[in-house]
Amino acid sequence: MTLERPDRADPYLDLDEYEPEADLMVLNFGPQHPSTHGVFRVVMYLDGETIVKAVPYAGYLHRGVEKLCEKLTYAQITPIVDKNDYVAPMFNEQAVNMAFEALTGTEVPIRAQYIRTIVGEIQRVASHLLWLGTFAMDLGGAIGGGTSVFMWCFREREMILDLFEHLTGCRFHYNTHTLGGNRHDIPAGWAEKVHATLGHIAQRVDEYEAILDHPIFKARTEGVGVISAQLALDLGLTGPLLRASGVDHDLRRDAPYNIYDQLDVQVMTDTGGDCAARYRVRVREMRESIRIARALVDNVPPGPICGTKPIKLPVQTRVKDGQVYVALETPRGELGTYVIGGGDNRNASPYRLKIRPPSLHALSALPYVLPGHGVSDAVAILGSLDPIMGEADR
Amino acid sequence: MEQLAFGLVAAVLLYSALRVVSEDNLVHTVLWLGVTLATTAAAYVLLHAPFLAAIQIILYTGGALTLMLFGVMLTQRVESVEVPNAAAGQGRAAIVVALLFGVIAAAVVKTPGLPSSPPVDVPVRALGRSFLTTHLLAFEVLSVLLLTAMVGAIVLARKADPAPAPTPKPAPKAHDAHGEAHP
Amino acid sequence: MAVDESDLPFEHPLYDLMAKMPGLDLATTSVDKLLNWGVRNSLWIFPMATSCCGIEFMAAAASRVDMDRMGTIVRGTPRQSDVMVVAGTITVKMAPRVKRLWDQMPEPKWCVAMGSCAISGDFYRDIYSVIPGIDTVIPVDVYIPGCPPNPEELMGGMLALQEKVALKRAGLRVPPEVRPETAKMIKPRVGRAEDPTREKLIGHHQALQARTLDLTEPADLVEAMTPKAAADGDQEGGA
Amino acid sequence: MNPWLHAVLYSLVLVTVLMTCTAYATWLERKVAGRMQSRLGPTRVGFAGLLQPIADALKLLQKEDIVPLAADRALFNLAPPLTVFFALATAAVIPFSPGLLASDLDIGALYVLALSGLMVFPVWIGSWASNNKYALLGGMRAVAQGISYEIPLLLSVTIVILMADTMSLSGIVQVQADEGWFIARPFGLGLATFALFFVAALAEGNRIPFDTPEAESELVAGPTTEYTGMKFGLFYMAEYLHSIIVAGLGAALFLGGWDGPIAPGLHWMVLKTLGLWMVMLWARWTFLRFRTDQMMTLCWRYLVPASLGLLMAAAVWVHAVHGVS
Amino acid sequence: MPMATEWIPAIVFMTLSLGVGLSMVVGARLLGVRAKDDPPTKTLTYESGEAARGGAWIRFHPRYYVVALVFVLFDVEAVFVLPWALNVRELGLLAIGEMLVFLLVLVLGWAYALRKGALKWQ
Amino acid sequence: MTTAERESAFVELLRARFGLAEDAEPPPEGFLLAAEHHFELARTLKQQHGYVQYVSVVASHWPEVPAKGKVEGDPEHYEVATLLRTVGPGSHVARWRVRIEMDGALDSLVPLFAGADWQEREQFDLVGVRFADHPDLRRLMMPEEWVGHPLRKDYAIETGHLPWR
Repeated sequence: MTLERPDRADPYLDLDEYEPEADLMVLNFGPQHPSTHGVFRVVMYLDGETIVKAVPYAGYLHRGVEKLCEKLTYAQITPIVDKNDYVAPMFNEQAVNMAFEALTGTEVPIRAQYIRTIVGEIQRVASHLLWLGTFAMDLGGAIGGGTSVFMWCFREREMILDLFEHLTGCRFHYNTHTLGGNRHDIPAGWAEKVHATLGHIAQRVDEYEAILDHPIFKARTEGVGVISAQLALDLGLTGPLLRASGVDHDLRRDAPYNIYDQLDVQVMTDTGGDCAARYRVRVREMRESIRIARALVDNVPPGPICGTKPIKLPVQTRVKDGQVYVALETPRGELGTYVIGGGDNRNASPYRLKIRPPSLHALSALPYVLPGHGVSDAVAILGSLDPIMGEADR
Repeated sequence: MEQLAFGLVAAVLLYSALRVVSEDNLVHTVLWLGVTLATTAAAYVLLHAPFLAAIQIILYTGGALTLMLFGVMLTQRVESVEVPNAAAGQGRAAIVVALLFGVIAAAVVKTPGLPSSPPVDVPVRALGRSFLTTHLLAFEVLSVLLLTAMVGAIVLARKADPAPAPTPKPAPKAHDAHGEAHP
Repeated sequence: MAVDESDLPFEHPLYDLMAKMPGLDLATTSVDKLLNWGVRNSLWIFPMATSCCGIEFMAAAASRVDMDRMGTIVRGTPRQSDVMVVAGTITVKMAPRVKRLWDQMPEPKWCVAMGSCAISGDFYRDIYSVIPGIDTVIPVDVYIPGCPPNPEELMGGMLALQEKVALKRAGLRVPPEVRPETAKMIKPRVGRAEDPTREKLIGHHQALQARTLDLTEPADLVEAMTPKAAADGDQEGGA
Repeated sequence: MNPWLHAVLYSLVLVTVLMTCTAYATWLERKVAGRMQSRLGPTRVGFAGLLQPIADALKLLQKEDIVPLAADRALFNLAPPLTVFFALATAAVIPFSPGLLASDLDIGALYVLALSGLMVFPVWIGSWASNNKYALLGGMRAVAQGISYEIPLLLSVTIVILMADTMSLSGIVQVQADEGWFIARPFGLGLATFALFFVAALAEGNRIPFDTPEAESELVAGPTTEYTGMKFGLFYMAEYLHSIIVAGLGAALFLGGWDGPIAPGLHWMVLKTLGLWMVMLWARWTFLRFRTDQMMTLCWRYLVPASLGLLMAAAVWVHAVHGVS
Repeated sequence: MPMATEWIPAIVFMTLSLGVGLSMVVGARLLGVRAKDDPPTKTLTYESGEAARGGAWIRFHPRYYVVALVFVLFDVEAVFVLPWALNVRELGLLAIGEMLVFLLVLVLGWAYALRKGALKWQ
Repeated sequence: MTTAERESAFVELLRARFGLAEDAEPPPEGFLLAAEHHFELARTLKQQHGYVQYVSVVASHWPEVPAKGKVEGDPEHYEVATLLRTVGPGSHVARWRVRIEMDGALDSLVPLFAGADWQEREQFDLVGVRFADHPDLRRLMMPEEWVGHPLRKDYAIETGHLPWR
């Protein structure tokens, strides 16, 4: 069987075989560049302004988190992985803690599961808001309409950070999930605040849609950076990227964790697989997350928020040997944690902890998608992939 | 005053023209040509032909210069042109230039009353009127000329078929085996 | 009173000229004040935003804190910036690039280390791939602690930088905050780039990486000078 | 008075006023943009940040001047002052009020077009001389865009000339004062021509949504990527100057220039210029950016034929109303 | 005969505007600081912090050339339109008809260029 | 199909064709297969069982365990776990491990899944395990000239300042 691959460019293109109309220009795009969303580098071979071949280089933010986790105890890992996906830290914490809970067989109380779900959904809104702002800035430039959308999105995101600050006392890196539950219970008056904030943001999302619903935005996004469903699956793309390519797959519904099996999560899909589809999917997901969070926040059942006793020393948490893989759906897709138990310090540290970063998979799509597009489109495509380098490089 | 200005413009004109032929760098050559053309426009202003000066700027300095710049950028090596033997052909060129100069000088001398007649403003209106009435045929033929130029340029400049985005080439061995040929 | 410029990384020709001229030397201070006022109030930022702190940096530029109030513009190219804000972890792979970008900024320039990763490497500081603080590579003027610092703290750091600019140009040294015991406490186990003990303490490779930040590969110069050599010599250079 | 003395004095005043306006245009832009983005803009330097442009200029003057090793040194240094020259020289023929203009040329409209058409050259020279890939891509885009939109711009001004039957800018304004503003010409002729002019002028001035040459998010800073200090400041200044002058030109060509009731002519001209400039600013902070190919398509596929059609329509209209025979 | 007087202010103005730019450059030269030590990387080409691979002065794409060519042709046309515009009132339909024919021929070329994709950018 | 049904079908497949013992229960570490089954299993899963989504590959380094008394010694080796997923409701992750000797190489999955390219490069970079027939096996995270593979157990980092040591 030979599968024809019309849906993707050849990432291993031999440039000696390519006949350009002009000299190939080797353009370094990154690692420091206004629109690489962190430190990421793509070397583009340009024929005129058309990309012939794109060679991405990752690893400019490789902080050795996995090695560090082998030296830390289970309780100490949570605040470290916060820094991985620094746009949605709640999910990082939850991912590793779910893995450790699976290793130890810890039950998470229902109230903690509710809290985890609610903060996750609110965090998803915040993450998508930040994406929308930066994506608009990629399209509109630092001096231009894009910046306006960026500023507005950040204004709304700050409101969500205020919510979290109220809940956890931290603005950015929360360290609120712990083995067997949560560290912070819902404070008084928080539910009303959530309603007020999310209600406000829901209106704003409509506003953004109205602002971005104009011909230039459509011209810049429609048909740009098409990722076919086949390519998306092969590359392991997940989350909004996969759903924008028309694959109906969402871990919240298909492999439920927390209390998602009791919820009716609408999975937002779109056809087309281009930047416009990815934009639409994310905006709809924002609405859906707002709906879920608002529906849940009034119905949190009473009970304890942590299934384990508070530990006095980090080394007290020990887990058995074994290997687990736990995945959850972050704003960027499937964030998996693969843990091999039984490491240093008499089983107080994992032997090996591997984080499956959705952003790295997303970035690996670039050499397949970029060729044939111009430099302007490259910016739009890179932005639409929503990569977070802290997570991709770890 | 007028004499002084004219002398200045003529000096710049001559100098820039000299630089055009003596410059090694092709881009510099074109830019010096731009100076030459712009100075010519200044000379037109001094000769009471401001409309012609504006046309000179728009058409030659703006249009033709861009064309030349882009033409230069199509050549392989931009930053310097290696002329193997700079002295070659200079003698022949001198003869041709001298002949040309002779012809022009003769024309100037032969034209009656030129040195003394004061420059006269030609109204733009009259210019337009002349090609719309007297020289109508030439005017309309010009459009055909422009059409021919455009079509010809496009045919010559474009390759037979514009190379599209790189088509997927057969991937390396390991890549398209797809499991079948795998040991 | 002439301002002592001996420890500034740049010299000021006009200023020297004025100081030498009798009668004008009195004006130097006021001229310097004026010029300095301009520099202080127009600090354009080159964001070296790598990780979490970069998000807070963006938040500081956004509407709630709005750093534009004090006249900062964020420029994408080092050539037009005055302040490099290093926001986030710098790895050994990134550090040479940071150094190069820092070099490419025109004098007078300042560096702000934002967040604990940029200051000391934070808990990554002993990791094989992370530089233990950006001050091992480039001189830092203002440290803004936090993980990440709030946008307000960044704004405060920028204001502190303004003060520092004013003091330094007025000839007043900013005394280093010497507290030996603290220095010992916060001193990372991995030495700074110039620390001779570094090699012993960490893996050989990291030391190698950290010390070979000198980017003067002759190949770069040659390439930049002669496009031909690069176009022909580079195997991907084209047809 | 000696015409030379008069010219020198008047030009000095005009240049000073224009440069001050340019400086404060940056301030105004930052304030207005701030308000549009629910923030404040400069507030800390002087009252409401009014001294911000001065601080910026002082800072830029002091910055070290770096010429890249690979650059073409002479051209690299030449480009910035040349940009300001082409941007500023255009202002010579803009009529501010009856009798208040530097030089009332017979071919005033053409003079503006010729000089503003040359604006792309210093930008291109600067970008090429930098020997920087971002800069050069930006420079090529700037030239391609500049020359493409030159055609609709030229034709839209031709329509105005057709309607006014003169090429002198003060003459054009006078005709409008007598017969009504050109923007109000019937059948939408005036409005369509104005729209054409405005779009083409935005593109010529590299303003959003047509700012592909600068494209902060793609080409870092476009043609000015390698420029430091005041040289960059000159590019920056030229951009603002150009936008102000284009706004003034638009006011003179379509909005009746100094024509207006009650207040003196100069006030009206300034008001109209400012209004038009604010519209440009509004567009800038609202729209996203076109892609280069989309811009070229817009120009060659739609604007060029539209301007040709408009030209013929205007000719028929002029013949019907003003025809002599 | 002396130079037309209306050009005097224009020339003065142009000189002055050139002076503005030059004086700023000179001022920056005077006021600007000089670095005491120059790291060799300072004057290298900026390319996102990487060492540039290959220069920027390369052979460019022919499409730029085609666009410039079409522009020049339309420029020539526009130049003829200008004097025509001042004659429409007197010559009336005759002038309009003549220009219509002129433009129609040109539009043919435009349509050809469009169909051949000569004005496409990517 | 629910996740549980997919799980049992997966176990059945392993038993039938890929050398899993009939009575072997799913161990907590996941199934350990022989390296020669690796590519064929992935191909079968992708083409016949709907495991179309590439999830991840996890390599780990296991240093030598010297024989001591009754405890059996174990030479130094790598272990590579591969994860594939079905999409849609009842999504299931197929997960198996393969043991690779220090000088051995595992068949690359790049011909099947384009996404394996970067993941395998990362594991090669950080752990050091080699993948046969990988089209472009370079370092991904570390600089090209880096020596050593940081995630190996013999690659020490200084953690002296951490308080519990």
